[in-house]
Amino acid sequence: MIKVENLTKVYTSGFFKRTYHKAVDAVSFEVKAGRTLCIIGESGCGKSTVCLMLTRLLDPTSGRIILDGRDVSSIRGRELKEYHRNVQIIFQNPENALDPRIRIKDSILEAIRNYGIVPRGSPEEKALLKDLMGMVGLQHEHLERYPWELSGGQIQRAIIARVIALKPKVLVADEPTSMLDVSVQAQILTLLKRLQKEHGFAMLFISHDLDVVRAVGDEVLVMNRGREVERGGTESVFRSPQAEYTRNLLRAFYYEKEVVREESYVAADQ
Amino acid sequence: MTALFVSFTAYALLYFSPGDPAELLLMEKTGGPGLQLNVVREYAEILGTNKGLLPMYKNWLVKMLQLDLGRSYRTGRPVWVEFKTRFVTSASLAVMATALSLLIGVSLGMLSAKYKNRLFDKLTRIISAVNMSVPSFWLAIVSMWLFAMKLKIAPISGDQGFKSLILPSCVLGIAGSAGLIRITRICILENLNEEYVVTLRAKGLSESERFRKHILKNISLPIITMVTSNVISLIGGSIIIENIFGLPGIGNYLIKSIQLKDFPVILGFVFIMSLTVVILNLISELVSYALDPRIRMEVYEK
Amino acid sequence: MKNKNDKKLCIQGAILLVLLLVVVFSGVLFGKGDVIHTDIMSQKPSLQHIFGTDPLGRDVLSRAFIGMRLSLLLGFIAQLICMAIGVIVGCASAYFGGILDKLFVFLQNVILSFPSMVLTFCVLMLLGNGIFSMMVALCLFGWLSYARLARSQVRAIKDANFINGAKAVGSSNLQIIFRHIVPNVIRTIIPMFTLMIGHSVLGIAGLSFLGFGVQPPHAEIGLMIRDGMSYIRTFPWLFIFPGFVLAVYSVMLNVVGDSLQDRLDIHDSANISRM
Amino acid sequence: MDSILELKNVSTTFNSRDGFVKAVSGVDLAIAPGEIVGLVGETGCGKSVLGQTILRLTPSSARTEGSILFNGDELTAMSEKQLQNVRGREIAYINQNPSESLDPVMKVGNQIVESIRLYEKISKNAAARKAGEILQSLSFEDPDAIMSKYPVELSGGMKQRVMVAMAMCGRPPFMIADEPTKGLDALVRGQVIDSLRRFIEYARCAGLIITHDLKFARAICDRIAIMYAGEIVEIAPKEEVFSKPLHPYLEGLIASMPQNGLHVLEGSPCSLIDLPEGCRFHERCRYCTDRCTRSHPNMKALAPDHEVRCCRYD
Repeated sequence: MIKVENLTKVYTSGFFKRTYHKAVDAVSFEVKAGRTLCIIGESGCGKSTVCLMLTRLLDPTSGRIILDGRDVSSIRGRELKEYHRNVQIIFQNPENALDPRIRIKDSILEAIRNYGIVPRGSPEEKALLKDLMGMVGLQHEHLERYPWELSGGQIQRAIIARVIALKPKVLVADEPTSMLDVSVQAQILTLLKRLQKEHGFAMLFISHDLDVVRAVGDEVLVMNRGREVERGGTESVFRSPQAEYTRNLLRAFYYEKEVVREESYVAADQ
Repeated sequence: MTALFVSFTAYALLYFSPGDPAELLLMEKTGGPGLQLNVVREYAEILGTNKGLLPMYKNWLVKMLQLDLGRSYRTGRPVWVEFKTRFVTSASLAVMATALSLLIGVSLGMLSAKYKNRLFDKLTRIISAVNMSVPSFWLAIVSMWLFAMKLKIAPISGDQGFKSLILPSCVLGIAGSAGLIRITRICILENLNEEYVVTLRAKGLSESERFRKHILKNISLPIITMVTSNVISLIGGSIIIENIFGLPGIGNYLIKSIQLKDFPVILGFVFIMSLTVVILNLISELVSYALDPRIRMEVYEK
Repeated sequence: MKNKNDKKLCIQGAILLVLLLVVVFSGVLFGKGDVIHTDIMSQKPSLQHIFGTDPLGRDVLSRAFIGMRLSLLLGFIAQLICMAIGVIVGCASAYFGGILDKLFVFLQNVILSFPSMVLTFCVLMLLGNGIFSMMVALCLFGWLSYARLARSQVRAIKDANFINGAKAVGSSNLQIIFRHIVPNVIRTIIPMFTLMIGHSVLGIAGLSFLGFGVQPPHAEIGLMIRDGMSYIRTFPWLFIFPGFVLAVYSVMLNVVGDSLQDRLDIHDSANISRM
Repeated sequence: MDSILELKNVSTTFNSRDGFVKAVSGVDLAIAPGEIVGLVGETGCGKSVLGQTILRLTPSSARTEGSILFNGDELTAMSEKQLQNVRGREIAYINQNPSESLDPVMKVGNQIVESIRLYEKISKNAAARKAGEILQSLSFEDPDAIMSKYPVELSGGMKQRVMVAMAMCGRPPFMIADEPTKGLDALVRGQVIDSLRRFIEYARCAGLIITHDLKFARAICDRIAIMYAGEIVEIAPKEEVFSKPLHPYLEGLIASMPQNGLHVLEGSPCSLIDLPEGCRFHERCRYCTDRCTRSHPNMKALAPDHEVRCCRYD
């Protein structure tokens, strides 16, 4: 369904002395409808950049993105708008994921109206909103609230509602539960899996929580410093990791051994 | 670069403004209208004001690069000399006013933050709100009337050296302190809510140690920025005050020159002033660069 | 806590409103005061003429309010223009970035490195004295503060996820600017607008005081103070009271602007309560 | 007297914009010397407030009741000045959110040196040397380089480890760490845990570790206390928490962990402003009976070291 070939993003910085920073370096993968690919890696390994490029919120430096056999890595305007409908994203931080000045209802309607899914202000629109709310487990009254009146989990639900309204073919979830508590995380992840079964979208799931990855992913892509380290079926990667880096990551995550490895001094930006 | 642009803009503005400097100057010299056209022309020839904008500007620029700001049309003395003689008055006014505003602003701001929401704090906030809204020229006249006329403890006119600077610098200093009180208070209160203060408390530092060793340094940055912008607004902003108190400062002289289109003086003064502004900004940026590692990081990342 | 602040803001707003109404209707209320009466020249403040009369026998109180009306009107218009220009330039500069932003930063540096008073005088020289040129001079600087605020605000929210989210659900740049960015920015701009009106009223008075702005025979506070200065030894009320009126208005505008700012701040931080 | 820290019926309340928050209510907890207790709960359950309450680091609007005995001394009765001598020297506190918990305009080294010189009267140079040693022991590769950096120049994990180093300076017999692994990813979290372990080893201290991560608590603690809506609902040795969870909330929490199959625990925690009558968990509890909605259960010891607050075990 969606395929990525040699996706690369290079940031240039510095005015006099140009420095190049390869945030993502020739990453390739493919996700089929109804399947989930998880990308794991430390913060700053480029996984969020992949998300932004895949949703075309950031232009790739080179490489191709192919949706249903069509290269979409440089489309513009109307085509891009159509692409956005097909490829949706859920962000990590629920706190600023919705415009704080706009009611939940209007945030969801923004998406629906942009694509004219149902006539504006029609009874169908109301019914659709009601359906969506039911689908993600929110009350009807939540529609009239502002984002800051909801908890993190509820905001993520509202965002999922907005995303599902567009019936996307691909859903990119950039650490959707890393800011949430365990019990809320379970609620959201179960919801996502259920919706995936119902709608059959392909999902690209980013996380640094390996347990989560194990629970939701069909396939895993391990990234380090912008490069692909290892790729394979979830169970096989977890059972018998091939790359040294993956082994380290697994050990550290399950507190098996003291991990002593110096990070770079400067906090890598996400 | 910026200074160059500024001087050119000023030059162009002046050039296109109505009124011919030669005519205006002659009018002032002879004391009335009714000049003959050829006299004006001749005078313009002497001054060099009959050429186009660009040649005139080029002339001025070439001289300026040789550090020659030219001579005043009006008095015939070098602009630099005119500037120097008035500089001391204006500079000491600015320095005294800034020192005073810093003293009042920071100390009241600190006390106000310390006694947050108590009577002292409320009073200070009211005073600073009023202070910020009162026109400084009005304050100047009222204080002149009160202290010079009624109480007779200050000289009226501005030719008595240091003594005549006291009242104007007090007025400017008080006017400048309003913003400082506010920013000091807000910054302290904001910093007290920061997480790092919790760490300092958890370490076992006492309140005064926390304040002396940490908070003071954290609030100094916005205060320095504010003081810089205060000083910048004093350059030229003290014109009205100099005018009211009749001080022989730069501003007063500049107004006179603008009215008479004394090109070299205006240009020279504006040039020096904007140079000062640029330098002050630079200093302030360097200081914040030195004080705040966060700004350093930003610069590196750019 | 929130209610208490709201109440305070309401009271302050009400006072300001009354003051503004007085000014709006000052023509009706005080029109008869701005007339020359040769029989009551330079009278001390009394019950009939609370602020006294000037050497032409005009009532100082009436003239002060009429002058205030002019100042406020001019200040309001000037700031409206500034705000429109500033918000558009600031938003565009920050949202699109690139050369546009660099150009803006350069322009800002140029304007800021002029001593503002001096540039104002230059403009006034170019256009001649009078109300129009004064407005131009005020706008020349005024828009910059709005633009800077708008720019910093937009830069702060531009990278917020909800902007990316809006893009992801197919909103165009224009839609994003008008639906998400402007409403978010305007909330910080409005308090500034109130504060800046107060600021420009002072500026107008200052310029008129120097003889560059409003010209006689218009009644204007700065002018009145200037005229009053000639009688500093004899009739102090001529400059004390007009300045007082000006200060009252300016204080109220500042106070309301401040409270507005505080209130909006509270709203911003009222998100998920931290434990 | 065999516990180093003993909380008896501790309650903390404060005023917020929305009303009166009962952040901590009636907490009893005793920690033995050398014992590490984990305090686990979800966002907004009052666990951080409890940590701050012990050292009176709560915001000034907070009111605390009950008794906090440290080595037999009553902390709640101490003056601010006396408490200053306890903070850092006797009880170290590692604040949550390391990226904002260090003075942004002071070099990291100077902040550590400042701590050392608070607890020991030694020269600046000696303190700097000691700071270097401490950093070295936390396996920082180049302590001198780290010490000359400002907090912004360090990554989140490094800042957290610097916080640990600072807390180590006083070699305190007790430490409180508030969410030391929040927001860190796997490799970095491993390093922080490693640092904490060395700290505990070095100071031979007891500790209270506040976290939302059961797995992390299991890795480092001896006992785990589960907190829900301001009170402790279950406390047990760490293995028993996983093998024999008693309280329905803990049961649900464990079942909802991804490795246990993401079984959903419906609902969200009740607000601390208006607490429900009866058991605070009854609205989400699948064993809820009539009695649960009426009477508030007390802690009951089902084994000497396993206590639970649920009426199913009466």
